[in-house]
This record gives sequence, C-alpha cells and structure tokens, in this order.
Amino acid sequence: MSAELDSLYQEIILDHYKNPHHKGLRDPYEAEVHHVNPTCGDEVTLRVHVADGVVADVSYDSVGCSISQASASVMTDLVIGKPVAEAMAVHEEFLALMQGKGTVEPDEEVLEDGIAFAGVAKFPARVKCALLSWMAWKDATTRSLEETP
Amino acid sequence: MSAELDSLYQEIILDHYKNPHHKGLRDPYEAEVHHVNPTCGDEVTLRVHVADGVVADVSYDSVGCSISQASASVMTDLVIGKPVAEAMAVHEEFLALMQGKGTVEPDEEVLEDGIAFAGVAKFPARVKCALLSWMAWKDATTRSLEETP
Amino acid sequence: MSSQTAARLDGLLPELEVIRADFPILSRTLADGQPLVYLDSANTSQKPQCVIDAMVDHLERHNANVARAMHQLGAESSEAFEAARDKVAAFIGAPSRDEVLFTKNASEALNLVANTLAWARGPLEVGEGDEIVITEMEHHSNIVPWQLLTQRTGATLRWFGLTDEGHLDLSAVDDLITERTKVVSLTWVSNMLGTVNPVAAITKRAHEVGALVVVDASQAAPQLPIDLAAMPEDERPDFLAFTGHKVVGPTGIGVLWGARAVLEALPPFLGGGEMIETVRMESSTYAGIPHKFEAGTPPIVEAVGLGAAVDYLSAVGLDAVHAHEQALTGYALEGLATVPGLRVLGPLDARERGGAISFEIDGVHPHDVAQVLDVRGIAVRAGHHCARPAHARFGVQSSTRMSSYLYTTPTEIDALVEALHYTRSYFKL
Amino acid sequence: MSSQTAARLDGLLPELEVIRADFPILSRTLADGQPLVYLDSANTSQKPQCVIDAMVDHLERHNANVARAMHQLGAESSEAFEAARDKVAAFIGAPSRDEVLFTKNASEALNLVANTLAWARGPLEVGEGDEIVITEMEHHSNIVPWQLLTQRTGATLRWFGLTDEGHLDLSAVDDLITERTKVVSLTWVSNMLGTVNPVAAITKRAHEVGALVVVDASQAAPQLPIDLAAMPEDERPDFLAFTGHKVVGPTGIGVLWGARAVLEALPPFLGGGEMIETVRMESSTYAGIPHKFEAGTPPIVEAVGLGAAVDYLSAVGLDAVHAHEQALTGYALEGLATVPGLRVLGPLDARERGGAISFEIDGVHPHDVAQVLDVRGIAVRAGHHCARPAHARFGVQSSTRMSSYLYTTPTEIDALVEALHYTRSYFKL
Ligand SMILES: Cc1ncc(COP(=O)(O)O)c(C=O)c1O
Ligand SMILES: Cc1ncc(COP(=O)(O)O)c(C=O)c1O
Repeated sequence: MSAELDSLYQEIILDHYKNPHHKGLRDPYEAEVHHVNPTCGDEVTLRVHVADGVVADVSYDSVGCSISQASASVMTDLVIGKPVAEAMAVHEEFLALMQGKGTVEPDEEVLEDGIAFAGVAKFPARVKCALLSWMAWKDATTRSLEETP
Repeated sequence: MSAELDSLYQEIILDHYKNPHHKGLRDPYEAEVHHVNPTCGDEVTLRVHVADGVVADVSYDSVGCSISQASASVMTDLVIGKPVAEAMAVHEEFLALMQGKGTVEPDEEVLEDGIAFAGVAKFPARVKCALLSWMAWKDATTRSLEETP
Repeated sequence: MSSQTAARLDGLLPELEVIRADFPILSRTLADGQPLVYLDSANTSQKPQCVIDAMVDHLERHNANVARAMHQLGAESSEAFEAARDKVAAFIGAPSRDEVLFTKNASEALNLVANTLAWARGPLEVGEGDEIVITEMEHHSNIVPWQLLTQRTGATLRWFGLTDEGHLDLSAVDDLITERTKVVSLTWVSNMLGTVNPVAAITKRAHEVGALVVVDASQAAPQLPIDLAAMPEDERPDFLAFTGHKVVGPTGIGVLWGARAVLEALPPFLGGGEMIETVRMESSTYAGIPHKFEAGTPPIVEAVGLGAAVDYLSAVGLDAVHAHEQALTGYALEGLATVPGLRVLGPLDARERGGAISFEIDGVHPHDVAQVLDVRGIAVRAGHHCARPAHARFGVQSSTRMSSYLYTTPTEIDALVEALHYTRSYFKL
Repeated sequence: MSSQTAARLDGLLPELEVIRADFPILSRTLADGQPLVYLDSANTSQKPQCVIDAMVDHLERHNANVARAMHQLGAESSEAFEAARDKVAAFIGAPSRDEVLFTKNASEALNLVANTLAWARGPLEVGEGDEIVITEMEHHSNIVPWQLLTQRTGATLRWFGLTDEGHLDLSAVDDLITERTKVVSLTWVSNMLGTVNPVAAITKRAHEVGALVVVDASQAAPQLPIDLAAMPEDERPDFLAFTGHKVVGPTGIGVLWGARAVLEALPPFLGGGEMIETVRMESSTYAGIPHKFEAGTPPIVEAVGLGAAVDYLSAVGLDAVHAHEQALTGYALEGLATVPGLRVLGPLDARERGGAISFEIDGVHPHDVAQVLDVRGIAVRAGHHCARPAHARFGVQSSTRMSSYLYTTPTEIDALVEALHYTRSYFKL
C-alpha cells in the first residue's frame, strides 16, 4: 500500500508542495487566466509575461492538493526563460506523460523535476490535478501572444 | 381465446356499436364538453340539456372503438329522462362495475344493457374506453346545473 | 405467404434464431400459454441479455457516482460512463465525443434544443418575425417543444404538409425555408408512416438560409447506419436526437448530438451539479461541453446499458439490421395486402420506408383490432402513436401499427396476417 | 474506539449483517485484495439485490412502453410503473399519488419548478421586484436553477447565511421572507454540513407571506421518515424533491412531489408524448397531472427499481434507519475528534445532523486524504461536494466527507479513523 502511495507522492513532489517556486502574482504580464477543476474545486489564477518570444515570467496564485500545487511549481521552473516554442514542446511532453496511463518513459533531460509525476499517470483521477496549471499556462501564453503582436 | 373475446364483445355491445342511440349533436343544451383519451385518441363531444332537475337530453358526436361507442349509446339510454340525482347514481354504479376488475356483480335493474360491460372490467386497458362518455356526461351535467340556477 | 416462402426472403439476418436467443423476453409465454409475437418495437425495443448483464454487473460491482468520486469505485464508474459516451459517439459517427450529450429520452433532447434557443441571446436568439419549420408527420415530442418555443418567443411555427403517399410535400420548400427560418426540425424516419425523409437535401437547403437543423433520429437510429462525420458538412444536421430504449438499451436515457460551435454558443439548459465551473451565490460560470448540459447525477447505469446496446447492434451490423427490416417490411406489406379492406398509411414501397407499418381496416376500430391480436399473443400498437396531426392529415383518428426489429421473423408476420383475417371474421365482415 | 465499544452502540440496526448481505457490492474486494469500506453514500447509495432483481425481472419478462401500449406486456409494464408511483407516494406520505412526478434526478425536479415558474403568467408569475430566497448551504442543484430564473425574469435572488456552527442564520428571517418573496427553496438536510433545517417553521413563515416553498429532500429522504399528509397544511411545503440513486434505487430517476393546486396552475415543462391531451399543428392541450409533467417515455425500469427500493427501506423502517445513522454519526464524531488537527464543518451534535460529515485536516489537502484512504479501500469524497458557497462561508476550498448509510458498521468508522491517523503520519505531520 505504502509503495503505491510512494509512487504517487515522490519526495520531489512533496518538496515542491511545501516550498512552491515562483508562487504569487507579479507584474508585468500580458494575460491572466483563471482555471478551475470543477469536480474538486482546485483553482489557479495565472499570469504570463512574454518578451521577445521568450517566457519571461509566469506567476500564479492557487489552491489545491499536493499534486496540483507541486505541478504548478515544477511547471514554472521548466518554462520560465525558455523560448515560447520550446516551452510549448515541454508542455506537450508533460501532457503525453500524464495521458500515458503509466506506459510512457519520462525524459529527464526535458522534464527535469517533472519526471516525478510519472507515477501520477497511474492514478486517472489525479491526472487532472497535475495538468491544471499547465493548461492554464498554455491558455495564458496563447493569449499573451495575441496581445503582443 | 374466442371465449375471452366473447366476454368482452357481447352481442349487446356490438349492436349498440353498429346502431348507436341518440347520436348526433342537438339543441337545446346548457353545456357542451369535449373529452379525449390521450393515449388512444378516442374523442367525444357531448351536450347535456337539463330541465326541471331532469336529464332532458344528451346528444353527442364521437370517434372511437366499439367499447367507447357502445358505452356512449348505452349511457344515453340510461340517463335520458331520469332525474339528475338518479342518473348520477347510475353513473356511480357503472363506475363501480368498471373499476371492479371483474369482481363486481352488475345489477340489471339499474344498468340494463350496461351489464354487457361487465366483461370489460377484466381488460384494464379498455376500462378507460368504456368510461370516456360517462365522464363527459358527468362533467357536462355538472356544468349544466351551474348554468341553470 | 407460407413460412417456406418466408425462409427464402432475401436480406433476413442469417442467424436469426441465435439473435432471438439473446432476448430473454422472446421466450416468454402469455395468457393461455400463447407465445409472444412482439410487433411493437417502434414503441420500445426488447433488450438482449448482454445489456441486462452489463447493467447488473455495474450495479453489483462498480456502482458509484461519476466525476465527483475519486475512489476506486468512482474511477471505475466514471470510466464506464465515459466509455459509454465513446461508444455512442462511434455508433453515430460523431465528429467529436464531447458533442454527445446524455438526456433522459429523445423528448428531453428535443426540448433541450428548443429551451436553450428560447433563452439564447445574440445570433441564435429567436423572436418575432423568426420562423421555425417542422413537418406534419412529426411525433408529438417534435411538435410540442416548438409550439412552446414559438408561443413563448413570438416566433411563427410553420410546417411541411404531406402528399397522399405519405411523403413530405417538398413543392413548398422555397416558401417554407426562407431567410426568416431559424430552425428546421424534422424526423428522419416517421414512427407512423414509416417514411424516410430526405434529411441531407433539406439540411443543405436550410443551411443555405442560415437555419439550424434538428433531426429526430428516434426511429432512424435503431435501423439505419448513421455516420455524421462522413456527411458533407453542409448536409450534416446541427443536432441529432434519439432514445435509448428503442435501440435495445434501457429507458431513462436519450442522446442529443450537437455540433460543438452551436452547443458552445447556447446558454445552459438545467442548472446544478456537474454543469458548473464555479458557483458563487451571486452567479456561476459553466463547464464546457458535454457537461454544461448534464446537470445532476447522470443516467449512469443507463449509459452502461446503452453502451452495451449500441455495441450489440454494431456487432450485428446496422447494414444487416437495415436489410433485415427492409426484407420483413416488404414481406409484411405483401401479407397485409391480402387482407380485404385494409389500407396502409404511408409509402407502399419497402425500400422507401422504415419498419413501422400503420394501417386501418374498414369496419373495425384499431383498438378492437389490437384487442383481438392481443388475445392471440400478438403485440401491436393502436391509437395515434403520438402522431395525431399525421393521422388527421389522412382523415383518420387512429390506426393499428405493427413494427418489427432485428429479432422479428417472417413467421411472426404470418401470424399477424392470419390474425387480421380472423379479426375480420370475428367482427363478421 | 474498539469494535467492542462499537458493538454496544445504541440505535444500530440489530440485523446489520443480514442487511449487508443484501448489498452485493459490499462483498467486493478492491486492488490488493482490500475489502471495500464504502463511506460515500451521501454521494450515491449502494443497491440491494431486491432492487437489481426487480429491474432484471422487468427487463426480461415485462418490458414494454407504458400508457400507450394496450397489449399484455404493455398492461404489465404500465401497472408496474404506476404501482411504483403508489409506492413512492406512500414513502413520503403524499396527500395524492397524482402529485408524484417522476423526473430524471433531483436536479431536474428542482429545475422543473424554476423553469415552469419562469413561464408562469398570472399569480405565479415571477418578475422584477419579486424575490427568491435560498440558503448558503444549498447544493449547486438548488442554487443554479434559481440564479437562472432570477437572471431571466429580473427577480432578485437572496439567501440565508450560516452561523459558525453550520446552522441557518435565522436572525434575518423577517428581512429575508417578506411580501416580495415568491419562493423559498431550501434543503432539508445539508449534504455538506449535515445540518437538519427547521423546514416546518420556515415553511410556515413563507406561507404567511404567500410564498411557495420548495424543499430539497435529496439527503433527507434516505434517512428521515417523511409524512407529508401528516404535516399541518401551513407547514407542508409546496414541493419536495429527491433522487432515486440516494435511496438505494437506480440512477435515471428522481421525484418531485407538488401540491395539486400549484402543479395544476403551472404551465408545462417539457413538451411531447404522454403530456398532451390533443395535439394540432397550431396548438395543443395538455394532460392532467402527473402526466402533464412527464414528457416522453418515462424512466420505466428505473421506476420499478425505485419502487423496490422504497419498499426495502420501508421494510427496514425509516425510524430504524434514522436511529442507525444517528448512532453511527455520533460514533464517527467521537472518532474524528481523536485525530489531531481535524476540524469538522457543521454541527457537532449528532442529534442535530444527518449522516454526512465533512472535515479538514491541517496540513493535508482533502484530495490527498482521500487518496491515502482509497489505497486502504476506504471510499470517501473530497472536494466541494457541489456546495462551493458553503465551503467559501467556512473559508475552505474543499473538504473530505465521510457519509454512512444503513449498511455501514462501526468497524468501518474505526477503519476510517485509523486511516486518518495513518494519513497524518504518512505526510509527516
Ligand atoms: C442536497 C442535494 N440536493 C440535490 C442533489 C442532486 O441530486 P442529483 O445529482 O441526483 O440530481 C444532491 C446530490 O447530489 C444533494 O445532496
Ligand atoms: C419519431 C419519434 N420521436 C420521438 C420519440 C420520443 O422518444 P421518447 O419517448 O423516448 O422520448 C419517439 C418515440 O416515442 C419517436 O418515435
């Protein structure tokens, strides 16, 4: 039992949960979005600042479970500072991992701390938690690009 | 099989069906009603003329199956010419027969040709057919009395 | 008209006895030990064992609420429920599975469209000067919702009349479908006349004037292969409705497919759990499709049953079911023609119609026909079959209707025809 | 907190093991061979064998459409369906069985009232200046319909707030329920806080100002004896709604009871087959109650299942079920109090509440709590339980909820409490 739990609650996840990176809402930003998981109530408000085609900042305020909070933290680590196209590719890779039902082998080169979420893919009810902030980021980034011609 | 059918389709019923009494709409009348059996579409338009507390005339126009048509014909025979209270009592008696699921013994003194409907009570789906015109008559008579103070 | 002839009928399902064995009720005997001859499938279809078993397995092993429950049973139940949506989407070739909404029956599906249009604002808004077009052969469930909508919005209800042969009178199409038309709602297959309507052509015409098209597929889904994604876009309706209990599934569930863009533009229908995004006392925001239109606990075990049902039909093959229906319908039309004084309402060519055949017999009221048949174990429907205007069009108040399905045999049609002859003699005609 | 103590609990159902044996799912094992500890009955209840068997028997032997079918199967099916209405009427002590309407769930029942009021003209009409009063502890299904109604009619939505103990704040009653109030809609038992509301007193007050009262009995019907006919008329609500799947019946069916005079005065809800009297293309007339509000093929096999369900509960006895729930709730509240950092949301006295207990644990998110419990086979709910405003009132975004029912044992409560201790240690608290 504990082994099953441990595969979900990796140390890395619990660390990010306790000490989330980049949390709090900051200026400047071009787009702010609010995403909700209607079944459980997890919520995130998220801002994206894009400059010169690079994800210059991602800031957020959120409530939710360890998985959704840690995921937001890891996500910001991964995308901030990357060119938008590259960050989107990371997003795709994370999405594929989450939707793989535990059959996808994560690439540590690309996903870094994100590989800790490999175990989440085996818990269908929790996949949405892990994806909440990523979906919000993608949405906000797309809007940012529309704002900044 | 045929015996079962014969208990439903008594000769008296088929006779009234082929040669209905008092059919056609006539003047004078105080109330006209239109009743429908929504499940099968049987319809009756029925007028009642009450004079001096007596059911002076009942006229009707109707479409429907043998049971509903014969029932209207028998009903007019039974109520026309009777004091309202007495006619209502006949109505009650017929109702009790129909709702008795075949356990009520009909009283020929009161129901005359109406006793032929005893077999209908064993066919729950047809009870509504037999009652359609009786219900219309009761409704119209009540309204007639309201019209004539 | 002997069963020898019958056995040679082209198009019958080859393993008919195997199929019949799948339906437990068909081996039931009625009063007086009569075998059941069930010819009322257009009213509701019988259920194969696999549908019943799927429901029982769900109730005995996986029952839990969906979406909201995160535990193991909840995950199993949610998966079964959403898998049913996938199956239904595949059954009708829906362009996207999120466009498949579960309702309680076809009637609710049609009312959902009419009701949300009543509250729509902007381009979809319906008001005075707008017209809604239906047909004279609709089921009451595709008439009354539009009467309510037009009465409530001040719009005008118009309809296609019928030809004497029971087809839509298309001569008036340019008068009926105009710039004023907001919605055209019509049945694909008539439940009374059996007529198969030219849905693609009418949809195309309606789309030219910018109208939405709603197709009532309650009688089509059981017997015609449907592939929405394969339809040219201008011929594809915007909505398609059908009901679970007529496609060998349970009662308590219906389906509305709607094009994503339209569903997204419509306001919500019923409010409550599952259809929300965030609720505050002051106001709420709503979930995306399909959940936006599924307030409250959905028909979970019914979806499981419906999923098994459409899987069953797909395994038999809708082309094969359709061929079977056509063969039986042709055979029945021939048989009915031998009964003196019998008049079929609707097209007389089996290739132009579905498997429901309504008829009258001179001198015997439909109730009385059905009664005599019932005493012989033959179940048909008598009345207006929820299509009173179509009956009025043909000057009749009601009719008798036989309707076959994939488990119906030519021998059952023989029994019907013989019983109709008997009925005439019983009433001394 | 040992099972020795538990066995001595007053009020437990005496034959608990016999009752448990009636519910096939309770003997299921989950992943890793864990036995199922089902503590999510406020979300949906499990089904006894007799309910499943009644449904199977109907589908295998009596399936036919109702009302419209006059043959033997049709008569059997109609009789079973209408008998279910009688059983439900008896279950809630309805003054008349015709006042019992079948809907698809409680949500539809509540929306039916709100929707027909939106279209009502005359004395029941809702418009600007009118007020609808609800409470902050409602399920989303008793909030969103009234938001939609008020948004669409220009009326104003108001609500009772909550005290810190989780009761309705009745101090504002005279300000809230006034001559402007058209409708007061409230839950009898809260699905989140467990609070049992003073429905009779509020109804009386609302009737004094001429308002209609709608009671959401979704959580009350499973656990409280209800006898509408026995209530003094001024304390009897005008509507009462509940849902089949929470009273050991199937999904796909809900119940709305409404006082005859009000039901008759309201316009129809959905249009279609069964709810009509006569249909002409130009306009239609409608059937009397209950059929006026039951468009289309009703949930037939679901009604059969629900009839068996309420018979089952009545045979056990609602008083006995209620006593069982109170005993377990008291026992659970004691057990939960031993978990450090655990805070129960809602009344702490078992006698003032129903059997759903929501709580938070400092430092562990409800999702994570539910996850750890699930790995141990314990099914609870985590989230806002479709009562987000009530959560917001208590400053939390979500909670964990355990909910018992007549098949729940004290040993299962022990397992929960132990697992909560384990959860804290797993997360190093
Ligand atoms: C208090 C309350 N009201 C309404 C509902 C809605 O019931 P349903 O989802 O069956 O429509 C529920 C249950 O989910 C409930 O607990
Ligand atoms: C053509 C047609 N439309 C709509 C319906 C309504 O289906 P339901 O009663 O399941 O809502 C039916 C069947 O009764 C039908 O035959």
